[in-house]
Amino acid sequence: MEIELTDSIEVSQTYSKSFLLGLYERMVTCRQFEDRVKLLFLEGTMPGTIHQSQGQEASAVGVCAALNQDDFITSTHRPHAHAIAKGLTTEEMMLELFGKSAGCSKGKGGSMHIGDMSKGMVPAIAIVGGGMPLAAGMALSFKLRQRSQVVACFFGEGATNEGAFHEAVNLAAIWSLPVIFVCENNLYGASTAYSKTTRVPRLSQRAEAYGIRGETVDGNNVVKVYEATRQAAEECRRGEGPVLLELLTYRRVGHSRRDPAHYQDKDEQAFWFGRDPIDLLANGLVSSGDVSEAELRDIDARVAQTIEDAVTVAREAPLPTEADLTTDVFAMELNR
Amino acid sequence: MEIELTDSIEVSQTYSKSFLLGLYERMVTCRQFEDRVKLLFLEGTMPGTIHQSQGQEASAVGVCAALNQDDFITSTHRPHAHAIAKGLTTEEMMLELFGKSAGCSKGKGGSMHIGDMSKGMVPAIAIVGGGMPLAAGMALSFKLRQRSQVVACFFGEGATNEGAFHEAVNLAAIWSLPVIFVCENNLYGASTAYSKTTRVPRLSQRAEAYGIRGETVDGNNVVKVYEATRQAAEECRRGEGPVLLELLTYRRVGHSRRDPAHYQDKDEQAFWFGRDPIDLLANGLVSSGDVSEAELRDIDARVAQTIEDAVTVAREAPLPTEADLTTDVFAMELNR
Amino acid sequence: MKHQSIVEALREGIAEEMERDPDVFCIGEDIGVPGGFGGAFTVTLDLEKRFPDRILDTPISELGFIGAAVGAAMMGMRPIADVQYSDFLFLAMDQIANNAAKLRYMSGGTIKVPLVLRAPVGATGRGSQHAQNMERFFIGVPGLKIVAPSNAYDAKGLLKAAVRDDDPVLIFEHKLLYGSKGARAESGTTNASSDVPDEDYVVPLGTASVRREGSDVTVLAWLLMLHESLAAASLVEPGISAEVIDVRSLAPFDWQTIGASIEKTGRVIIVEEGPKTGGVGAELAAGIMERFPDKLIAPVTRVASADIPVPFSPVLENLYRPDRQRIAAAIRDITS
Amino acid sequence: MKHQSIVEALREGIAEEMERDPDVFCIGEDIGVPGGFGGAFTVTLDLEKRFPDRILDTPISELGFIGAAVGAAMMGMRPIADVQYSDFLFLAMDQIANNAAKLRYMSGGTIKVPLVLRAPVGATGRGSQHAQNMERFFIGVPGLKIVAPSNAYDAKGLLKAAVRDDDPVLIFEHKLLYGSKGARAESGTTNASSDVPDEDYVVPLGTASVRREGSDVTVLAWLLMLHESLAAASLVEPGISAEVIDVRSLAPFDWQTIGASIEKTGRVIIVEEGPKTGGVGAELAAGIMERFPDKLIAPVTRVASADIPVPFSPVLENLYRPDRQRIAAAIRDITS
Ligand SMILES: Cc1ncc(C[n+]2csc(CCOP(=O)(O)OP(=O)(O)O)c2C)c(N)n1
Ligand SMILES: Cc1ncc(C[n+]2csc(CCOP(=O)(O)OP(=O)(O)O)c2C)c(N)n1
Ligand SMILES: [Mg+2]
Ligand SMILES: [Mg+2]
Repeated sequence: MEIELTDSIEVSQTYSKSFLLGLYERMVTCRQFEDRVKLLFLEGTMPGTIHQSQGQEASAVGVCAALNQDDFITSTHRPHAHAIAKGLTTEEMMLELFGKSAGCSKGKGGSMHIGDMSKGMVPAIAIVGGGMPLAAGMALSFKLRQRSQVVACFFGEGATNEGAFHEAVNLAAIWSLPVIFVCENNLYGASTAYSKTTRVPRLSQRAEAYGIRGETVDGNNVVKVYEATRQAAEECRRGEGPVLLELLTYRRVGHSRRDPAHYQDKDEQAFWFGRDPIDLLANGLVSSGDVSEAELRDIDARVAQTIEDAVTVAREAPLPTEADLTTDVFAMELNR
Repeated sequence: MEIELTDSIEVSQTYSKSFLLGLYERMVTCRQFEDRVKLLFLEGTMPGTIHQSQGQEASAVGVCAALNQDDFITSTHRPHAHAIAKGLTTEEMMLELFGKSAGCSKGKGGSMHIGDMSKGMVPAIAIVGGGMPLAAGMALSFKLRQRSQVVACFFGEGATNEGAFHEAVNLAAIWSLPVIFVCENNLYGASTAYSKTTRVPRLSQRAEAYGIRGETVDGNNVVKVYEATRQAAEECRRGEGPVLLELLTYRRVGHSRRDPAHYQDKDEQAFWFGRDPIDLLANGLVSSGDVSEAELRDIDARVAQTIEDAVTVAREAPLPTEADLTTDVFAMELNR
Repeated sequence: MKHQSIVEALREGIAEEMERDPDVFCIGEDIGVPGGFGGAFTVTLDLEKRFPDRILDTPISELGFIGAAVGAAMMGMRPIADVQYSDFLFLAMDQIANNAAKLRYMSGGTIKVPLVLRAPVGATGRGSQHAQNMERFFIGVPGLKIVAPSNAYDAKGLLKAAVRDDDPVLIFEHKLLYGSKGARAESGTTNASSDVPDEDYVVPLGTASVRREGSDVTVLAWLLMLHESLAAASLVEPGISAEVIDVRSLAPFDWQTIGASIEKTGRVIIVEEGPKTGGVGAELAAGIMERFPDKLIAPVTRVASADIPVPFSPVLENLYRPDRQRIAAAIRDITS
Repeated sequence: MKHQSIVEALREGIAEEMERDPDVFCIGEDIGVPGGFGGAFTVTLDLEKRFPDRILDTPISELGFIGAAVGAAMMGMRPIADVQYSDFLFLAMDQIANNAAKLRYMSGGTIKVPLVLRAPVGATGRGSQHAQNMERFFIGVPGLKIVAPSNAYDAKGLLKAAVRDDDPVLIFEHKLLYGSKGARAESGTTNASSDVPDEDYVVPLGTASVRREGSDVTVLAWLLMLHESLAAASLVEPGISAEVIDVRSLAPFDWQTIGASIEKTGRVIIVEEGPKTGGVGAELAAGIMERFPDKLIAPVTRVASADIPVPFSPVLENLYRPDRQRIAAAIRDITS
């Protein structure tokens, strides 16, 4: 299965300018959010650890653009872009990352568990593969209740070697559940190269082991990702799910925190760094003639302002107190 | 992948009469052992629960005939035939099933954990799929020590939906470990039909998801099983493992204890009951002209005697005592 | 009013809850196969005839289907997940402890996980891997509620309370108390049947129950050990007056009922099936010492199993499992 | 003699054992990738250069690779398995508790499982799923030995003892005590470095160590809490003389050393990171009451975390984790 990885995106007339600029804006929001967080982290202001996804914005944004508001996503230890793409505000996220009470999870979740059920995002599950059975079960609930919602379940290629992947995909398959299993293949699981962890050249081939449709897509081409997801979502809503999408992409940053990613191959880096998903779309937009450089820079600036505002709000917001420590454990307390 | 399921075995001149009669004798030993145990269980003499494999003898015997003495097998909750095929005596097994001190595991293991390391059989693992990572690790030890041993890892088709299957096969694959993954597909996992548990028509297809060779074989044809295993073992010894063998077979008895197996399809039963693995070989031997009915009956009688002797020994052997309760927990006791 | 076994009461309770609330469904292995078992101990037998779409037979994949149950619960469904033997929970512990128990906290209190998980415990002639008392592995996981019914009335009432509770509830049931009939009947059982009202009722989670009043010593037990403790209390009559409490709720403990009894007796014996070290009894003992130090006139003692894997041989299994004689001896000891 | 961090001492210990015995090998995720991390906390950094064939990087599949380690151990190898965060052990618990711990007993004492499993514990700003103190989940599994080193000398000595022991040994290490450097350094660490001899030595499994002599109260702690307890002991000086014991061996406990101290002081405080309910401290408290009732002049008390999932926000995490002030308060309480 040869996948075409092009250097540019042909922007077709199928899509409105505002739709495409929306994709651009969300990708830029992801990128700027991550870059800002990295800075905050390095300056020592931000607690905890972070897993960032600079370079992978097209998969988050392309997938979520194809979902409805009431569709759901599950996410991973690397969830910031997914969250932004699904509609979380950078403010509720930044508050959470600072551990503040007004964060999307009251500061109890943190970076690795970012989520907001009201926006259709389950708190990210940081156990590799751990969100996949959840996604199958969420989709099962949609089926049992005869809803037409779908779940897009994000995971890295490293997760495909976990038993949870196997069991969840198989369950979804036998019950034809509306799950889009979205494998973001960024070629590494932490420091370990994909090629060391399986003999299968394309992960979408694993779909055959479950009798479902699998497809590999250029994960840095946001339009291709959007189209593949839209098709998969339609199949799912028709009862023809699940679908396994493999999105080929690359992380431009370390696995976490200060990781310099010395294990990444230099040529590979050069290749992928030359295919930045935001640049690809920006170039496509500008060459199409419909969008000017200036319009893009305006968006960049607007996004930067939003994020700065979020940082300011988050820095100043109050911390949780001792009274918050033991709340939110149970929905129905039994005091004995 | 259409598999030919024939009504007879063509006995070729490739194999000596004594080799073929050996296969016959071991299959008959399995059958008679199981039948006798069933009786003991129903009469209330035998404790615990039992999982029997009448009808599946060709897979146990065919696989183990292709192994060397110092090769290993792992087994499951349904281990009696595997044990006999790998060389355990019916006496050490019967003693174990009666919970006697002289049993192969001093009465501490029981039916579901039958094994004897000196004969190359790990105590059976009764957690479905639980023996598979062990098998990968045993094979890893052979590779690290540059031995030419192989492991044949038995499991049912039901186990292939467990995460343990996925993780173990993948590990064995990336390290090219000498494991023959032997899937005994008897069409049911407990009461649940195979077709309800996966969309894949042939389980050997799952081999592709790991980039290894898979093959489906008539599991009631002991010669075919032997040949497929011998080839797989050779590949493994050459460093070309692992291999996934799917052996199509059928259980002529309930899943456990008194289960009447009402969930088995009647036509399916008729088809498979007409292809009894022992009959298939017996008929092949007799029609080849080299073996007389009388010779087979002699073997049957000799086996019956051995098993009766085992029962007698086992009934009369001493039980463990309180002194045995807490021994064998640690190899190196730390008394604090 | 009718007299029912635990199995009958559970079955009726499940059916009534399914009638009452379309969001309730059952999920597990071999729970609803026509001609099959109705779960390993017949609890759900024939329910698939009444609720064809809500009794979901799964492949053998505990991590997957229990995770799926968590996912469905998160979306507002009320799954009753069935694991054939509680020993298999080790395979699903990640989904239970890392997801089900934590999702509410991690989400800042926005998620409810109304999951019910039923799991049979106890040594019953099946060897080490189908015999464990798994309660101990869950009481140290904040976010879970745990109950363990010792009679039919409680079984139904606790099940209903669990289904209607908005938090994950684990129900540990005992194989020897079920009263399963037919091919799946156990030997060596204890009668735990009781009168069960015709009207709807619940037994509140979090409550213990005094089963026998006494003044000299408090015996704390649950499941099978409750019955042995009651028998032991009779054995020491009339010399010693033992109060026997069915702990019944293992998370949280009902400290009020327990404390009131200790106030009377000043002496406590905790009886537990399972190795003494690291059991539920440890927390009871420590908690009692912390909460009621001034009421104790003797150190709390534990009667439990040896620190060994569960042995197969019935003679050893009986030595492993505490019985009325050993409990009676401990009662005599502490009161002498 | 040299002064080393725990990470350095462990790394040297592993290397020395690998030099000494060709059967020793390391297995885990990201443990030996050139340019990578040397495990999540750099313990095995660069060891792949010295032992290219015996540092095995695995796919992300804890059930698989830990099961494989058990299988290799069964065949006489001495694997050192590394799990990046102990929280992931939930995924492998079946292989640890059902196989590693039981294989010897189930085989009637014919199998040895010389497995070493290293697992980092503790809350460190990562939220609920990378923070748990998993010790509690294993002390109730007969067949396992468990240690938890709080300084570099012990880390190396216990590691060596573990590698040379013929039984499965779990080593729990603390993220904040490692002294990891570079990109994988932690913030908020405690210095646990110590002098480490140049000669070969072991610290025997099963032994506790008195770290500070005192006569008024015995404080039992391990890992990070040992350090906080020592600090607390200084805080209450000179008014109160606290003896601080590094429990160090969690299975089995060193009752001799603990008992000798209680003989002197008559008062015990157990300090544990992790929810109070169902912790290791429960077994210590119960065991002390059973063994030394006459020596106690006050009820045993526990200082532990709240019964909640680990919160992300540093302010909450600090409230969750016991510290020197809370311990000092408990010391003052029990001696007043
Ligand atoms: C069960 C489990 N094992 C290991 C880890 C540690 N870990 C966190 S992220 C990661 C790599 C994940 O790789 P992949 O699935 O490809 O996702 P990516 O990080 O590339 O987005 C690892 C090993 C974990 N969080 N959970
Ligand atoms: C992990 C686990 N889940 C469930 C069971 C209960 N169980 C025992 S045998 C069995 C069916 C196994 O089916 P298969 O793998 O096809 O083997 P077969 O019994 O057909 O030989 C089940 C569900 C178990 N022992 N272990
Ligand atoms: Mg990846
Ligand atoms: Mg089967």
